[in-house]
Amino acid sequence: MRFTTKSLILSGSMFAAALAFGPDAAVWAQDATFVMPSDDVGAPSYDPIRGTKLNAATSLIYDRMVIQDADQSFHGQLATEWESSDDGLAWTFKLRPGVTFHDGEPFNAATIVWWVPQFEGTENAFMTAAIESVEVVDDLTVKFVMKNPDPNLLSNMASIFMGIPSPKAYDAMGADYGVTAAVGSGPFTLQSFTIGQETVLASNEAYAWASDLSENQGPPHIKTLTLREISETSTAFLELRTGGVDMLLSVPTDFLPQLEAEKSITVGTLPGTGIFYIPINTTVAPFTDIKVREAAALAVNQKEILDNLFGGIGSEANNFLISSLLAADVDPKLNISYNPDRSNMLLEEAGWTMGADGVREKDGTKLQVALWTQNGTEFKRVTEVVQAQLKAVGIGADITVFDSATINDQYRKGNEHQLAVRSYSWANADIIDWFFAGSRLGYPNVSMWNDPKAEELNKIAMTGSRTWEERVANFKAYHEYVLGQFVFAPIYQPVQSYAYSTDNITLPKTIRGTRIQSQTIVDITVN
Amino acid sequence: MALLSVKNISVTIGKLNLLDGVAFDIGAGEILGLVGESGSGKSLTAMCVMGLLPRIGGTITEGSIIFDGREMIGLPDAELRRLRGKRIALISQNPMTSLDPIIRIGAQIDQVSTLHLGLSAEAAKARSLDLIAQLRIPEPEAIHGAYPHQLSGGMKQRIVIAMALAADPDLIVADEPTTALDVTIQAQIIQIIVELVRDRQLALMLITHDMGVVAQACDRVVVLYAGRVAETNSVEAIFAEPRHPYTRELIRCIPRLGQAPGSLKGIPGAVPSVVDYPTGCRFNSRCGAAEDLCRNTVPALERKTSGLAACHFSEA
Amino acid sequence: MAALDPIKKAIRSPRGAGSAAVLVLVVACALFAPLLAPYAYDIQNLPGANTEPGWTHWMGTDEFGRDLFSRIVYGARTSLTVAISAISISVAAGLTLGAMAGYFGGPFDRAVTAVVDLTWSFPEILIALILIAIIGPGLQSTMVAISIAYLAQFTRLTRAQIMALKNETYVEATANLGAGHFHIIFRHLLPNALTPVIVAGMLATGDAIILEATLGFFGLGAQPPTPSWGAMMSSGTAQIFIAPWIIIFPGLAIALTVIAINLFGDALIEALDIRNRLRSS
Amino acid sequence: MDSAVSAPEHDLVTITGLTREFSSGGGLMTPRRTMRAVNDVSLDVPRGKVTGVVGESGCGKSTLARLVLRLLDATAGTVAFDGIDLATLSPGEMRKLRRRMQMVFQDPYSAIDPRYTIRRALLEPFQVQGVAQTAAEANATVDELISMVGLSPRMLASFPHQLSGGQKQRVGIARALALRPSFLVLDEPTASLDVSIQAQIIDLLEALKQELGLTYLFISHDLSLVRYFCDRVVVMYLGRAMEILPGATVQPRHHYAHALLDSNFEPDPTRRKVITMLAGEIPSPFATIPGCAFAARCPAASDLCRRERPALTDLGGGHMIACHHPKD
Amino acid sequence: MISFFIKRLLLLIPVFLAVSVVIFMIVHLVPGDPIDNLVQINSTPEQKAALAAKYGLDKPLYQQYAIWLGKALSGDLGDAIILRRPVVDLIALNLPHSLALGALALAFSTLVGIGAGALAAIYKDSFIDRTTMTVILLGSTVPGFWLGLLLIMLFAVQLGWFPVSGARSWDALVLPVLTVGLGGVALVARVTRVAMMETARKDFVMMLHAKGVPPWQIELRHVLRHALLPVVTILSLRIGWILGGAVTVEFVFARPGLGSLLITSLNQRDYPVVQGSLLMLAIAVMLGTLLGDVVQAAMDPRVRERIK
Repeated sequence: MRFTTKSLILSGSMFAAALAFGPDAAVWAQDATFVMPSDDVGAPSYDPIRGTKLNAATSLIYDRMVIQDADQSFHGQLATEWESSDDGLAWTFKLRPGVTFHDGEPFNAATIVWWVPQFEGTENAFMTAAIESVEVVDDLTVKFVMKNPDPNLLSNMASIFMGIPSPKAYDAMGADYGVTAAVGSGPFTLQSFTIGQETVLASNEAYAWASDLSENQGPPHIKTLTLREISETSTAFLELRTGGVDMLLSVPTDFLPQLEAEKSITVGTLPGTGIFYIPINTTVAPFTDIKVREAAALAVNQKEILDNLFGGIGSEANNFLISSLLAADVDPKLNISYNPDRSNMLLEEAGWTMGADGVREKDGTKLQVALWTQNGTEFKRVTEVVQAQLKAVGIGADITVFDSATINDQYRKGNEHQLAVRSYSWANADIIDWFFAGSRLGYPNVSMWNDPKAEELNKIAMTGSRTWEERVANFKAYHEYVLGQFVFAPIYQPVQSYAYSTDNITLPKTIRGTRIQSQTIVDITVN
Repeated sequence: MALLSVKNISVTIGKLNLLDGVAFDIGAGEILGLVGESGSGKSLTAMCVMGLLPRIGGTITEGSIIFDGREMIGLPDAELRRLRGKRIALISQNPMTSLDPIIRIGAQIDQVSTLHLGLSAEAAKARSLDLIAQLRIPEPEAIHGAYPHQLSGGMKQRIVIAMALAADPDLIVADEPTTALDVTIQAQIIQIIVELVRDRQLALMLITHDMGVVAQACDRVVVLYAGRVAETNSVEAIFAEPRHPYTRELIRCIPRLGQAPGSLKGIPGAVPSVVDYPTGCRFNSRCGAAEDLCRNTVPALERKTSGLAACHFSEA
Repeated sequence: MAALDPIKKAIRSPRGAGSAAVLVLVVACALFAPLLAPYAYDIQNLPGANTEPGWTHWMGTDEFGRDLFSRIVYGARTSLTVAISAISISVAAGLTLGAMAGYFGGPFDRAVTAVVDLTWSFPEILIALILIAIIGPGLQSTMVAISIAYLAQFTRLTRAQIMALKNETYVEATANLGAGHFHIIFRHLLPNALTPVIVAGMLATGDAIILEATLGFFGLGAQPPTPSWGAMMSSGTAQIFIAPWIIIFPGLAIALTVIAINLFGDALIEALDIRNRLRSS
Repeated sequence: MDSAVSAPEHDLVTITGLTREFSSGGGLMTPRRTMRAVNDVSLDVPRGKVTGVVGESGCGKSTLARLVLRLLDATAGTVAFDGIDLATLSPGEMRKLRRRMQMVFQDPYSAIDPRYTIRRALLEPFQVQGVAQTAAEANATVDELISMVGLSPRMLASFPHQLSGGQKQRVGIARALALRPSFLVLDEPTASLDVSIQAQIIDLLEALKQELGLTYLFISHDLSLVRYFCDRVVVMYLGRAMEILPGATVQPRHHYAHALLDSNFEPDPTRRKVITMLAGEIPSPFATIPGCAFAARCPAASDLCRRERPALTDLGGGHMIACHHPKD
Repeated sequence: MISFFIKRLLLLIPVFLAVSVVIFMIVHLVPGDPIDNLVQINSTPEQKAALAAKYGLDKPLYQQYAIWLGKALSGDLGDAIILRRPVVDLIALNLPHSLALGALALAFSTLVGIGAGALAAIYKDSFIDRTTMTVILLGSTVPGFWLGLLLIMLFAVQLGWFPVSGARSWDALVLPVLTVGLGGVALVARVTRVAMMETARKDFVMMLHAKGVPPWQIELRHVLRHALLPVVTILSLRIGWILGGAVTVEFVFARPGLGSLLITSLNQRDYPVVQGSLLMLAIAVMLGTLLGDVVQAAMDPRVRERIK
């Protein structure tokens, strides 16, 4: 298999090295405080199985079978090697020996046998939906028997929701699990969790099974790590600036220029995992007309937004997927780019003529549409610029700002929204299914897109692929079709930014992984 | 020599000239009635004598007040404080509001003797209990521990009197001490005040609008009208042969037993307002005998056959 | 006009004159915004975003390159409209409710008093936030929410006024002439209770401006690109270091306006000599 | 004037067993307490005469005044005006009847709405009663009214605060007379005025009575004033009539009436007196007293007085007294 | 006295019931079904109904109310739907922060407000009076979040004296207390000033002067004591204001508290939490007025008389 990795020997040698430097590491032992991404604020629990919202500390408490690097390659964490049968109907994982949970319970094949069925009936069931059953090959080898081929299995296994809890603790605690305590096998143990406020973690001194994405193969250098939740980004920024915290795991792009001006603060970026886009409600006039949809999509000046709102950091989004995904590599003709002339032409063709006030009209109806957005500086900014850009082609837009919890309620009504500015964060092509499948009308299918052809392409992409290559091709086809229907307008693909105080902590030279997670944090040293 | 000598004082508050050349003496042990209708300046005169005029924003623009041989005007605050309560005490108009409602009665009386006589707490209490008893209030001990709202108006006024007596003053200023009380209580309080003052040979400046009270209680009378003294004389002379037409009219306004129906006539017009006092004699607009002289020239307060009067025609 | 006398008197004091001048200025901004603002409030100029205050843009530009001064001038319109309409509704409702409760007394009065006292003890911001959650975001619902949040205050005040006034001799005298409740309430009680309630309403307008700004800070209230001082500050927090003027100027506009309202209100209270009546609730 | 021609021996107002209770408290916090502000008072007000009611604060005289005008409803007893039982009237009928019975209030300072000009205040009675007037009629009416009480029509444009107390009281009287009533209740009309003004007002009231043939119920705490002004005097104490004197010169025989008399110092230094100190003060109106209400303070009180309430009995010639041991 | 407070507590029962009905109803007025937020996107109506049954949302309103109130009285406010833990725990987590901030802000407003108000009243209409009152007015005429940010800029960023945000140490309370407190200072100072000026006009104060009592003694022992009575009333009525009104400040300083719990859960339509925290605030308000009465009674014999 292409992604099979052998890392046992390497990690063993690193373990020895860590032992050798052990006493020194103890001297360096320090505390650190990080701020979680503001999107993570209010995550109610550390229950990866039932939770629908997990925060950045989850990857520190739980190990996963595999983790993914920035180049999308997979690396073993609790699994050391894996392979899939040619027909895609069986996956075999070799498990890392010597791993124990924080409560001392051993990690082995029995754990996996217990773990996979736990997802049934939860919101996260889709993650393991393709797995028919788990068979024990030996104490450290399991075989997943698949219902259907799922080339996406590894990607799912690398998801944050695939952190494996201690079965004993999980069963014992019932509904309290993840709220009052969380037991995993990760580099940190949960000391306290105050929802919406902070999570205090302590170094798991027994930790010796870091992935090969980490240099440090022993316990983390940081002995006590506090992860704070701060919803107001400017407050978080000020905390970093004044040394109240050591690192912001995520920084809104618009803060980057301010942070870069600070001497003792270093800002780093990782490839983005999502895009900003405008879902277009295809069931409400005037967007029932594809020409109007296209015109609206072409009115969005991605470059202007990129350059002026995000200081050129990140990239324009011209389709629905992040550019590191192969399915994003669509026929260039289908990519949606700013084209005001065509936009105006399409609107003329659709019968909307320019009115005196700069808003088009047709049969006495103004081309005045609702543009929804949610609280949060980035959203409001992008929305305001989009409003102005739509106005430039004669589409008047009335903004309504909702709080993020209410807005989903509003989408569910299905017929009140027209345009909205949204973003997602997901490094897999199946996000197209999530947002455009006919089974999820209202929310998350905000575009209310329900088209037989799309459904067919969706089915093929979701369940009809046996290999990764097939899956890429199927999703690309699905993606291209959706693009051509102008059910959304792409805007911007952000990068992930983090910032830290160089006075206080030192990060490894290269940051591995798709985001700042355990593989990087175990390498961070406190100055 | 007079204990208190008020010499031609004029008082302004803001731009208003409220008193104009008020003058009178009070001898030791003498009861002086200061009588007049509302707006005549009675209470203001009391404030001057107490040295409290600045508290209501007033200024004495001329004249002098000599108490026991010392000029009070211009005395430093601390000096004035040693006079107030100790040598000159006040019995105020409204007993209902003259006591601090959240402090026990006893403590309020004790305060005077500890402050001015330097008594210990026990000695002050003993003294207060004694005073309460002298005012014929039953159960002094219980009253000493009571709060003002637990007492009736008449009782409260007796406490105010006790407070006034607490530091053995030489002069008591009683500013309409009974106006706020019921008719039967009014008479009793006047009787008590007069008795105590006479017993102790204290000087009393009794401010009232009630000519009955004046006749009952006072030795000498000062009649004020619109911020000026109209007349001063012994009480007998005031009632027997008033020298000022205002005094005469004022007495005539009181209904008497057996007076013929329809015979009660008021003084025409109203007391002029301080903002438009007439020139000349301030009573001229209401006086039946007024002539041009009265309207143009202020009559001086002059010695008449007996007493002093400010009327161009009073000797007639 | 006799009704204008207290205002004239209030203006004669130095505080009154200064604050009145500021208020006239703010109201002028609101009324003549299109004439006073050098730029349109919604014209973006992204390359010129976050420009420092200078000759072309007296107060600089915001994160969209819009002229901050123009937006503050137009913002006066939003803030004053919301605050004044909300408080007017509130005063009108408070007068009615308070007059009924105070005049007729009885169980109706007890019920009104209980509800009013309880809501009065809750912060206006919480009441407004809950109400907006119920009726949804937007400028109108913000107005309604603010007006309900302040209703308790005016009901209490009116009730206290009416309770005091109904014991006045002239009320009894009018009743003795054969006047009905309607005549007494509308010809005597309400006209006499009006002044303190209106002055309190004026003072509350200042608080309502702050409340509107706070709701704007939470992203409620005026929707973009309509400028509102609170929303401007809310988006300005993100620029606090690179473009502090975006948050400072609207904040100053609020502070100045509210202080002016308070000082003028104080001067008016002194001129009308109604401090005791305002405190009677 | 219609009332002037009526037979003088006929009583204009007849009060029978009039009682009014007020209660306070009665919530969860305080026990409900009831006081009888007016307790079983019977009284006739003869036409064309001045009937005086005298007593100290809390004796119920002001409540009595309001009961007579049905500004308050009686708990028990009746008030008959010109033979009509007021309690039986509908609000509309009562409103009509108010044209014939008016009141002059104690406090002239608050008796006129401060926002009303004198003119407007004088026209309000007509407005309330729905009497339509042309502008010319209205002008004539107010001119006549204001002149009737001895004020200049120039004052019509003034606001109450621009007038002196005496002037305000004159306006109050003019307002009460606007509807041409035959009966006026005067509730301490001079209590807040200076003596020189008091005498003016009494003089005016006397003149108006003659001129318009009015009947007065005059309420006061000043026994000497009442004895001067009134044809009959009722002495009240704690809600009850203690003594009714048929004429001004009749010597009172009730100990309380004597105490009142005693409390009045004559304006004559040669007639100074030593008053008899009454024990205690007026009891709380909430107290329930089994016997004579004045027993606790009365120098002549016996056990009988404390036990049994004396009934109001006629000593002859209409001189009624409620006392077991009348003074000689 | 004790029986009075028992009576007062009894008197609060109907108020409490009325309030609980209002609170219960508010939640049902808010649009948006919590079950919608809870269920999977493609769950069946049966699944929805099961969830509704789990949270008791399928019963008639009055039954829901009775069940809710019954449980609430036994200290069970139910489980948070979104936050998945007992509401009581959430309140227990947030209340101490609210109480700490509230109590300190209250103390700050009271002490500074009374001090400033007294100063202004004693030197009334002077330069001192006008300056003090204007400075204090400034504190109450700026939005709390703005003031908070400015304080952070000055004291946390420029001077580095206090942490920017959080609730992890005592010094993190300083700036929030200042922000919340400054708003209250103006209120207390105004009430104190006016009450002192009014008291100073009372006859008994003139009488004290007439007794020769030194002015400072009059101001502090008599006038100020009287002026505190309305201050106590105002403060006791504003307990809920102080506990819940800090929501903006909690937001800016990223602090936990009852106000932010309420707003967050309101936005998430987490009804049990909304009901629980509102009920808690209402109880605090009622206890506040009760406490105010106790203090009033302790300070004023007339109040003690009235309640006997």
